[in-house]
Amino acid sequence: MQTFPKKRIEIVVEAPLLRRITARLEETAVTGWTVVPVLAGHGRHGDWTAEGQIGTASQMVMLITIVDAGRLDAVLDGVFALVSRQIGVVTVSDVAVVRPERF
Amino acid sequence: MQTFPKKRIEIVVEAPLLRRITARLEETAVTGWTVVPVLAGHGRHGDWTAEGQIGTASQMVMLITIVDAGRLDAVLDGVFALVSRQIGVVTVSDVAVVRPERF
Amino acid sequence: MQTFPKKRIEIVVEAPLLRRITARLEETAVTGWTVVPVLAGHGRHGDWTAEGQIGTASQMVMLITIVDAGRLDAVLDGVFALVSRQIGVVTVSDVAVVRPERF
Amino acid sequence: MLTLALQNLLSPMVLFFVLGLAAALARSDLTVPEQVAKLLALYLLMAIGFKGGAEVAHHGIDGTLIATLAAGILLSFATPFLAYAILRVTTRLDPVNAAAVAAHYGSISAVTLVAVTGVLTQLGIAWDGYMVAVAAAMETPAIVAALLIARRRTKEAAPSDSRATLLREVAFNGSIVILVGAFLIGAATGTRGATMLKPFLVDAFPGVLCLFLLDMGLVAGRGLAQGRRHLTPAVTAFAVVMPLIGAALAAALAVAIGLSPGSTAVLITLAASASYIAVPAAMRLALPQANPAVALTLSLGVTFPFNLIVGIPLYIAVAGRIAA
Amino acid sequence: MLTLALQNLLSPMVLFFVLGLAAALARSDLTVPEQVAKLLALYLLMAIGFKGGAEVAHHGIDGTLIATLAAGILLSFATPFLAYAILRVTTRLDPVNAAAVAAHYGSISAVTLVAVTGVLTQLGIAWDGYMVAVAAAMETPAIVAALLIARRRTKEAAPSDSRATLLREVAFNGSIVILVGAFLIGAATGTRGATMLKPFLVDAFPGVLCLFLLDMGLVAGRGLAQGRRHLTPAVTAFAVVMPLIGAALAAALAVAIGLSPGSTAVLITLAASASYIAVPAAMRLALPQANPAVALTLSLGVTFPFNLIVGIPLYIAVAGRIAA
Amino acid sequence: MLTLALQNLLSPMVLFFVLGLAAALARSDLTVPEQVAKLLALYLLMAIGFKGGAEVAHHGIDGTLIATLAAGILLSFATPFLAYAILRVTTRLDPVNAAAVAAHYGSISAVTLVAVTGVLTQLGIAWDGYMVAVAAAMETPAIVAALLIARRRTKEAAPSDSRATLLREVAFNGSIVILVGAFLIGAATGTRGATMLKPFLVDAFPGVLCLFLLDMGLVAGRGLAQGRRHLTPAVTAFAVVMPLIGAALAAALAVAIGLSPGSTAVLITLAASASYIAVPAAMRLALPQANPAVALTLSLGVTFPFNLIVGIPLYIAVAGRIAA
Ligand SMILES: Nc1ncnc2c1ncn2[C@@H]1O[C@H](COP(=O)(O)O)[C@@H](O)[C@H]1O
Ligand SMILES: Nc1ncnc2c1ncn2[C@@H]1O[C@H](COP(=O)(O)O)[C@@H](O)[C@H]1O
Ligand SMILES: Nc1ncnc2c1ncn2[C@@H]1O[C@H](COP(=O)(O)O)[C@@H](O)[C@H]1O
Ligand code: NA
Ligand code: NA
Ligand code: NA
Repeated sequence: MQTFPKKRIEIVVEAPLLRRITARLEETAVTGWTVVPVLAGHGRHGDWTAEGQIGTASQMVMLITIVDAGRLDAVLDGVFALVSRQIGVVTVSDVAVVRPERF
Repeated sequence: MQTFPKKRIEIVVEAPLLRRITARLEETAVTGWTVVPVLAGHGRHGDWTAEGQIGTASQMVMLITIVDAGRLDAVLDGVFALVSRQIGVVTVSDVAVVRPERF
Repeated sequence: MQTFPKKRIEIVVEAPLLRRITARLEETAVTGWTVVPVLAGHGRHGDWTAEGQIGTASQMVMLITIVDAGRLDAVLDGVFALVSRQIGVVTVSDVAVVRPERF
Repeated sequence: MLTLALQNLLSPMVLFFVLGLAAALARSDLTVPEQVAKLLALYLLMAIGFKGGAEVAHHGIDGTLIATLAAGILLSFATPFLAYAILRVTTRLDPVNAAAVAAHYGSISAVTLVAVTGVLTQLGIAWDGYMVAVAAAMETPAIVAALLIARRRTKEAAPSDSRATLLREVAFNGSIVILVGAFLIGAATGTRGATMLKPFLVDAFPGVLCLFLLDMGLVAGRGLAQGRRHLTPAVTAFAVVMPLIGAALAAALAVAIGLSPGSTAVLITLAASASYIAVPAAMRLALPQANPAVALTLSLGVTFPFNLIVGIPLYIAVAGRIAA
Repeated sequence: MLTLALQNLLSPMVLFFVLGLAAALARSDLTVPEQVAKLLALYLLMAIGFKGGAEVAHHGIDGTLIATLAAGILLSFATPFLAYAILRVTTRLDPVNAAAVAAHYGSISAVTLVAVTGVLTQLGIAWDGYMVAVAAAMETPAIVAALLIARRRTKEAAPSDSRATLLREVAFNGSIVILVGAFLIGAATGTRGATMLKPFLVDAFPGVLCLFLLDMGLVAGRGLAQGRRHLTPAVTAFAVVMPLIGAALAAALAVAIGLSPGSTAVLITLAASASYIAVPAAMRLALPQANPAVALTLSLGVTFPFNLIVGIPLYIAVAGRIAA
Repeated sequence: MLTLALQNLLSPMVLFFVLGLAAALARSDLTVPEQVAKLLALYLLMAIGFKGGAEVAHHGIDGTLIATLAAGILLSFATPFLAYAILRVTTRLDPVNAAAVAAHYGSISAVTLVAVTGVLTQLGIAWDGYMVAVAAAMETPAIVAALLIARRRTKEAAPSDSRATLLREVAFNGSIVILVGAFLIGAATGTRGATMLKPFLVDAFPGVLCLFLLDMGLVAGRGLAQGRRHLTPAVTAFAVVMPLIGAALAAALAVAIGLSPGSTAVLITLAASASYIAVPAAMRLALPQANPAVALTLSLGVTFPFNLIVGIPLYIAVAGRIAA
């Protein structure tokens, strides 16, 4: 099956920021994303866990978006304008897709 | 530590279809997979969120399976026969594993 | 936007083992990780699902950690010392990050 | 009847639904977590099934049961053909989407069933416990009808698996299993069981229903915000008129059978309701080309609020007049 | 008063909190799942809002409502300036972190509100239903104050979006919407609604509160274990003294208004409480440079246990003496 | 006794379990969400612990407590050796798997404890509140025994961490902490606390138990479907005979101590039950080479249904005859 190269951006970010990130992605004409829950984590700010939390302040989510390489920089710029001062991690990796016109 | 190249297939698909996909994977002799919950998403069909949903129709899940490169095409063919008309996204990426005989 | 190569380790492991794995990661000076819930899976030990489970024994979680390539072997050694006799899967892939000093 | 309507409007149940709707439209971050929503639905179906069964254990079953079951199955199977015809004539929905929507309106909404029994209990109007079994029987025939329609009207290739598998899945879907299972348990354990479970299943029911309707309001509100673009005037009119047509058909059958006022109200409400648990999932498998947002926006965004706020008091009032 | 303190200490609510605290510090794997915790919070806010509204429907609103609302808003807006000044003088917190902490202490903790009403109900002391509305009104002004402080004292660039969006989000945050919404529904449905929902919302309340406080104990305990390093003596002292200052200000205002003993106790407790749902989330957006662990460790790890164990019985005793 | 068995068979609790079992075997998609299942378990343990404590506060503790605790610990520690011997002689399980299974049968099942108290309450048979503490004390000794067996019989390298860490984790595992914690709180708050929490913890108990047993049925059914291949005749026989052996030993000890009929029934049930929360998790760490599906299929798929449907009425009937 023929596949085509795209970029997969994985963003782990504080839950209260999610709406702003997706709004920014939409502005950057990203065609889609998927949000995955996160149970717990560890980083420079220490350990945290979602267990028992009633608010969203100390919770994180993981957003995954597949984008065309040509749009990668624009997307990263948009995302970093938001997350640079927040708690979170952004990684980019190579993936292949079957229906390239979708991204 | 010596590692060996494999393929990682990530499928975001509607929850009602999951059983059929795993059945198909089993037919294709895939050795294993992992299903991760999805909270929300955005795509050509608009936004959706799992929050407050009592049914599974408007819910999605993410399935991850590590397969040998030699079996990639067979697996993708089997999966696409199912998901091509459904809502969802399939990506493939390179990974390395330590115990290659398992996949 | 300039990016720098790192390694992404993805570990699917039994929930009761999680504390020991994160303790080991901390010993190996890993700077952070993220734990994602897992709904269900299939492998050599058969099918399992988190649904309806009241204990953690038959539950799995997915841990993702971004590390510097230079530390990959040390981390894998530490992790495999723990998981080799447990149920689970470990994969490694290449990713790019924007703030390399964090990992 | 005006009093009934007003009293319904000012019932905590309707108001919590409206609160949810308003919160969603105001883009509040209020949410009912997914697993909690599933717990609430599970509880309500268990409670209503059990209550129906216990009622049957108490009063027995009379001859009307078979007739009512037949009427329910007929309504469920026939309505989609009518709905399909109306949709094709009055709206621009293509055959596949029209068939999918028709399946939703032929089948029933367990949540609307829960709501009508909540109102009946509040008003002190009795209904026959076996109506729970009738509700379960009405879930599937509409799907069969829609598949027949889709096969005739569309040249689409067969879906990913056999009809048989699909219908088996629908027949054993979680909401039917808990509803029918709890009904049978209620019937088997009778008064002894009912006494034991009363504080949990009966006393707490109205409160849990309020919380659940808050959630339904939130989901409906978000669905409306998302699915607005599907709500053309013709399609929206369908979502209000179709329940009334279903209600009229059910009313006629109920009178013919000679159902009690309470059971008449339940049968009318079932016929007027549109599915959004079992059928949407089945349609994703049977007619994947149909856009799920169309049917869901209509069913949960328009028909459910209409039934909850206007329909149920209307159906109860009508049932009170026409029933034996 | 000693008896009251002892009775409070031996109440199941406090003991379940202590159990959670102890379990977390003993590194037990006891947890309340996230969605369950959110259900418990949703239930408690719904129950207290509804109860307040039903009480208002029963007793009506007198002139003190406006005065109390004004007092609450004033307390919420003024306290952060005071808190900021104290923090800057007595601790080493930088301006941004001090402003963030100040916002937490100006605003209120809905959970502490739930706890104080639980104790009042147990003691049979009545409070005015409209205090629920006062609580809602006290949530946001502190955030405005903190933003003013941060703008003046720090040269930080503007946060990622406009103040208006942020304040709108805070005003419509889930916990306020359910509290105020349930209040309005309680007020609209009055005795009829209250009777219907009593088994769920009233009778089960103390039990759910125990389960919830177990969770709060677990979360507070884990937060303390994690956030220990932020608890310098000066900062810890602030987390105990600031509630008492807020309490004193509220007590003075309550006497001036002429509130009943129960309502006085509620107003004092609100002023003495520190937010950890609405404000923490708002601060992540408005002042992202602030370390969230500092404010949360203080608010949930020190001030909440202090209020629950020592503060609430003290505030009730004081209110009993000073109130009309 | 036949009446008792029949009455048990027709109890809502058993029927909801059977419903879950049947739904799982029919491959229905009915599920209880994971976090909801954890809430139900948390609630039931909290309720039973609290009830036991409140009962102790009411009736005090007599000399039999110490003797019963000793008997429980003895049963828990001794049974694994017996179970291991039987497994090695009658089945083909290797030493490690046999040791792991033996640990499950020595320890107790908190869920079975909940079920037996549910039945006792329904029958109006009193049991001593301190049996809750006995249950907690019986959880861990079996794990120690299994580790001793495994060390002697297998040449496996040491597990990934020290025995001490592991035993500490088991002793502080969530289900023990909530059970013992709620017991202590019940004992400390006595009648006052019990009155306050009655609607939530006592009145709702049977209903929540039904929902929980539905879930247990679903999980057991899915486990059976998955784990069928482990159920050789010899291994299956063990899962039915071993509870009876444990029951017989416990019956003898209960008579020797002079326990009341209710407490005798509880002790017998505990001895006859097999763990599936604490021990499975501990075995994954202590004996990772053991296949977890073997012990879980036996414990939840065979022994639990056996105890629930046949065992508990039998144990209660026997206790009624032999106890003082
Ligand atoms: N190296 C890493 N690998 C994976 N996730 C990370 C890593 N570092 C941080 N995270 C995630 O990002 C969150 C915040 O990180 P930090 O700002 O470093 O505290 C952590 O709690 C983790 O969930
Ligand atoms: N570019 C993308 N990156 C990540 N996930 C996507 C992307 N496009 C679609 N998805 C996911 O797939 C779902 C269905 O996509 P669609 O069929 O385009 O509406 C979305 O709701 C997302 O969860
Ligand atoms: N090839 C695979 N791809 C993705 N996940 C896997 C794979 N094999 C195993 N797993 C995961 O690891 C768990 C245990 O695997 P196993 O030890 O093979 O039974 C499974 O239940 C899956 O969640
Ligand atoms: Na219908
Ligand atoms: Na305050
Ligand atoms: Na045992």
